[in-house]
Amino acid sequence: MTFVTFVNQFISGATYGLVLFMVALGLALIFGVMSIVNLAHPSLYMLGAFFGYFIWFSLKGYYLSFWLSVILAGLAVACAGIILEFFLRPLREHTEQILFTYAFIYIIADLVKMFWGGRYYTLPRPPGLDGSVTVGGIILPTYNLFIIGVSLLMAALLWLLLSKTKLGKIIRAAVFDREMVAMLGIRLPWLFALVFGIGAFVAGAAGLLAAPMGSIAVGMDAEMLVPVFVVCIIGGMGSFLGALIASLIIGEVYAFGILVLPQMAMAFMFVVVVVILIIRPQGILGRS
Amino acid sequence: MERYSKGKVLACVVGILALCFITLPFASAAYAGTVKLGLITDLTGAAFVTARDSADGATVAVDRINAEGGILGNKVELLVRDSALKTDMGVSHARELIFDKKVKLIVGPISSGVRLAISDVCRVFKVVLIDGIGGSVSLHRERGHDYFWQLSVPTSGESYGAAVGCSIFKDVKTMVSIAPDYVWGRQEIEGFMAPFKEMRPDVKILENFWPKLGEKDYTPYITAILAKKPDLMYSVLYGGDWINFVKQAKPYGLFEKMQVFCFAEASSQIGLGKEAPEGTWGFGRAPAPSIRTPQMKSFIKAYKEKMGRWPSDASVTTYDAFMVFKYGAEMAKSIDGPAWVKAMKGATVETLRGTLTFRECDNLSNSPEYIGPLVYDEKHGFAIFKPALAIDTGPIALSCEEIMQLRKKAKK
Amino acid sequence: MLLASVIVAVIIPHLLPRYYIHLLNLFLIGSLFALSFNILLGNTGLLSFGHAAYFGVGAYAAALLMKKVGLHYFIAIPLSMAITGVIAAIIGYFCSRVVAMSFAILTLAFGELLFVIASKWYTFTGGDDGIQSVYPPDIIASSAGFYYFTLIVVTLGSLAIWRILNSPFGYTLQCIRNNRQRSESIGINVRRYQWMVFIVAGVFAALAGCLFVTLNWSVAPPEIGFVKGGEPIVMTIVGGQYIFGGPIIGAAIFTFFQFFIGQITIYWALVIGIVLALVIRFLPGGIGGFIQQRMAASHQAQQSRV
Amino acid sequence: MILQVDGLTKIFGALRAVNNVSFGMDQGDLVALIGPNGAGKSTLFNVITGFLSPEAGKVIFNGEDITKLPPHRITHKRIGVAFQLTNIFPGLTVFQNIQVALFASRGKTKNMYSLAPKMMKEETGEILEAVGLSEMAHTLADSMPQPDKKRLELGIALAGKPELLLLDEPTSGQSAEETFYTMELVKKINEEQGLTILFIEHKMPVVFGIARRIIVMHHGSVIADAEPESVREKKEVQKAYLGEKV
Repeated sequence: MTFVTFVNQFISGATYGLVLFMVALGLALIFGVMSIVNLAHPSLYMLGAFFGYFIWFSLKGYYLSFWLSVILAGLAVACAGIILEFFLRPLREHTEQILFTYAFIYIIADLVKMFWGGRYYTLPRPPGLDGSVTVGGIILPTYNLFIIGVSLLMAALLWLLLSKTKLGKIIRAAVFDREMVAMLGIRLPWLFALVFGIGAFVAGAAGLLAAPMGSIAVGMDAEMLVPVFVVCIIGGMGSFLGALIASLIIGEVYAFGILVLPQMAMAFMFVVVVVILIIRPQGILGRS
Repeated sequence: MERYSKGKVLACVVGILALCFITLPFASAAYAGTVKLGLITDLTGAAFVTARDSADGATVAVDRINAEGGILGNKVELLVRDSALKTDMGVSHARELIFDKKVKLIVGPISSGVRLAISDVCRVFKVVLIDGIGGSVSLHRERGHDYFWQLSVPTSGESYGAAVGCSIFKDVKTMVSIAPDYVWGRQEIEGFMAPFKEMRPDVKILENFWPKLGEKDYTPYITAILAKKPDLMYSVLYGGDWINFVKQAKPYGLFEKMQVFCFAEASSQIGLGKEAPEGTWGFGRAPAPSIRTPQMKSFIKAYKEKMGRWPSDASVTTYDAFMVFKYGAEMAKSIDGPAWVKAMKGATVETLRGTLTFRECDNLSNSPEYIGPLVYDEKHGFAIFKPALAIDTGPIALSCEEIMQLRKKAKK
Repeated sequence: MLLASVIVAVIIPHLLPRYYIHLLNLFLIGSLFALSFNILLGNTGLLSFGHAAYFGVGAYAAALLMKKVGLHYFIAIPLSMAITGVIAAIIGYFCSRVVAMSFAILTLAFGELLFVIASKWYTFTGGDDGIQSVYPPDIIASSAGFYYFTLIVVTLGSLAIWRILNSPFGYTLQCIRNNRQRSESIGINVRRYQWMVFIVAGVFAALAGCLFVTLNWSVAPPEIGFVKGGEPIVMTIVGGQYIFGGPIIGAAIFTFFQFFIGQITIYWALVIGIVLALVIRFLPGGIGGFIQQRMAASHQAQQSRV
Repeated sequence: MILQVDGLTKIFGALRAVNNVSFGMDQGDLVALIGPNGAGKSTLFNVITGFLSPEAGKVIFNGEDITKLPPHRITHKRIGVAFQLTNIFPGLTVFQNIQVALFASRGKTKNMYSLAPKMMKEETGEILEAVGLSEMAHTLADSMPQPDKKRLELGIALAGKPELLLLDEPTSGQSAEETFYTMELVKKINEEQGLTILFIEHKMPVVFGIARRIIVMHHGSVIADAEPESVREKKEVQKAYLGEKV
């Protein structure tokens, strides 16, 4: 394996991993605060891609249409997430919540199929990011680098939101003692809806951000499902940093696995999962 | 656990059986005056896009048949079923259509695995099965039988066509291939190599790449291909896979650095739209916009009126399948499997892709494979063949003896 | 009651058209599959997304033993159950170390692993094309014959499961679901039992798989995958995980939806999704649980009147 | 010497929850473990029963070292425990709660074929009798009032035919007469079956009523270990409870 392929592979692995990370981020947030495992999160990612495409399509021509549609898609998906949370609210038991979101995998998948499923959609990389940069003879697609940057930025923003703002303090308080927060006169339902919305927003935005590197079609959710939850689990449920580390591990294992034995790249990933969970059942940074 | 008392268990059992009785009224016996034809296709899962084109093609075909007075004077009813890429659903729906709806024809699903499973059912219960879209060669070879009819171009023929296409580029000295790593993809490359080596012994095949079906990340392949510096890349990636490859290869300028010859089925071309790389050549099974027959023109017109979009290869071949059945029924003066098969053995039929002949021994049609340069077309909004040359795939087919030997081997 | 159900079960193939017998078989196999799944979910409190793996492995093992080794179906069944048991033991050894969501994902990961193997090992498993022409032996080849065979096997299988759940072992599983810590402190090695139950569930899933392969005449990788793994989950939840008959009811409803709604619309999955959501939301005990409550209520009503 | 704890230490971060604790118990002892909240009593229990593993020290039971054994192994050495926060199997009936405890202690839990409901009825009955829950045998454990749950807890602990019984506040949340009843029960078990009992308790009348020996813990260490009378006298004890002034 030459140095060039190594670098290329590393970058593409990081890109793939960090797209997973963006989706896992929302999951981690939701789980951390509400201890709800939202199996339908990859479906929200798919929704983001489709919403985003059609928004982008309708604003065709504007220079910033892509960026605008990323934001709008995120917001649209955030609304979808809040609706999901509303349905989810009356459920107390964890298994129930998991399976309820599981039902929404079916529902969202078929609704997408019903309305837009008929074909593959593609949208070009936004102007300025469609080329590539050459560093020491190595060609690096600009957009991949951008994805790496933007996902880390998102993580940073979420972290700032949680650690530096009043809202963040409240949210973190809610993690430990809901009654206490309720005592302070904060409406927990609103707080939870907001948290779920933020989580969904990230997933939705990720959906459109990842779209220019491939196609938008039914089945996006299914192929996302396993890797994303693998990331969450081995990162340690609810841990941002853990999710980041895990997503990079998975991304790179997959990318280099392809070099070694393409058809078994997925298998490698599962081996890693098994190993990590045997050593640390609660995940890399999970609290046992 | 008091709740696990035998009485309650039995109560449940009886309840279930009762439920099964309640379902009885749903059994709609086939009533006279209409011929029921079935389409089983993978309308749930990754193949949905192709499956829907196929289903729409069937709808247009049945409308046309009814407009022309049905089959042997009987109105035709189309029953569409979803096999969801799962053999159990495919087989169960096949049995439903055969036993319950008394269909006379089943047009097969996208997935070769499901189609093979259904093929067994059709053989045993003597119902005609025509493929809606090409698939694994084992379908008409070792697992073939009188009731399976290979209408669209089989993998062997398709790869032969591709080989002819690749041999056109005179100044090419080295090439690589890339194909999805599953039965069909493997067969495409196998079928390609033998004839191509014959036509162009001078071309050195540097490597074959095998990404998995539905791969998201093609960067390793792209960089590896660039590292090999071939003059030609032969790709059988399709659907979302080809779109992903193109999108990821563009920044690396892959399409400027080598001649590309790709599997240009409509769904990925439509998906790519303007994004389609320039200067590539492709091969296809039934590129509707580029086949200039009057029948095709009227089909496209009808299809666009009904569906509001362009037909894809699957739409065309599925349409053909139903038309072939009508033709056969009229020849046999009957819609029953055995009679139909007897009449159609070795028959020559008119299709959207011109006249085709089914071979006596294995019901294999000599469908052409289309090749040509891909050019973006404003009117269509995606790249089409300009022009499309039809390659006769008859010569490449295995001889009847070979086929029979294969089938014998499979029996053992 | 018993007599009535037996009579109904016996005469049904002579009343129903052939396709409905096929559906009935699917339902019976589905209910055995779901029951085996519920050993994990309803009784031990373990949610497995990869349970189809053992169903699929069972089906593949039976098919290969019949096609490649040329064994008789009736011999292939116990053998494939044994093989699956071994595989479940290996996988279970790892899965028994984790609980809750980690368990769910780990089972899913192993399931996908087996899926990849099945669809890549062309020379052995036939790759994505799978294995076809796996017919039942002549004795049970007829439509009614196969139905009776399935009925008997499924009934015996269900009774075996019922027996296990009502044995000390079954009680132990209940303990683990109820309260892991207390189970430890009364001297139960929770991890060992999680392993054991994993194997037991796998073996029964394999039995269902063996029946499936001869009903379907073929098996392909999707029978191992995530989608198939969803079926017992839906069946169990809709039917009710806390009563023994729940999964059976669920299997009936699921089969009904999959094939009758499937005749009306291609969006059958949407319908199933909505039903699942509604049941979880409004009938936490599942439909079976709901029926049971009603029965209990009416029972009490009678008591009070007397 | 049936139980011997020596130099036991458990540290949570900066806090020495259990600090170099040593004491012994003889066959048939009835010992109370008291001390203000956060003295480390429950932690000590959890270390002995194997739910927490100590940083230092040994637990020797019947002459063998059981330190760091997993809980289920320790239970099989015949140490029964009843937790402070009721820790039962809510989804099972009272009868089944006792039954499974019996199965577990008799190593019957691997039995997959015989019908559990018919098994060990008498033994279960006896234990229910002993803890006075016979009439609620078939109610769901979860639906019982708190005091009854405590009794069930005790019953589960007894089902293991323990030689040493560890009770963490057996009377918490019980009314005066219930408390009296429970302590009578504890005393009876101790006297009739000669069962060695170590119990944590806050209700002083109870403690001084029945305990033959009292161990006082404070800030993780043992500050007194003697007969009730002499414990009363000790200055440290009074400090521990009443603060510095006195």
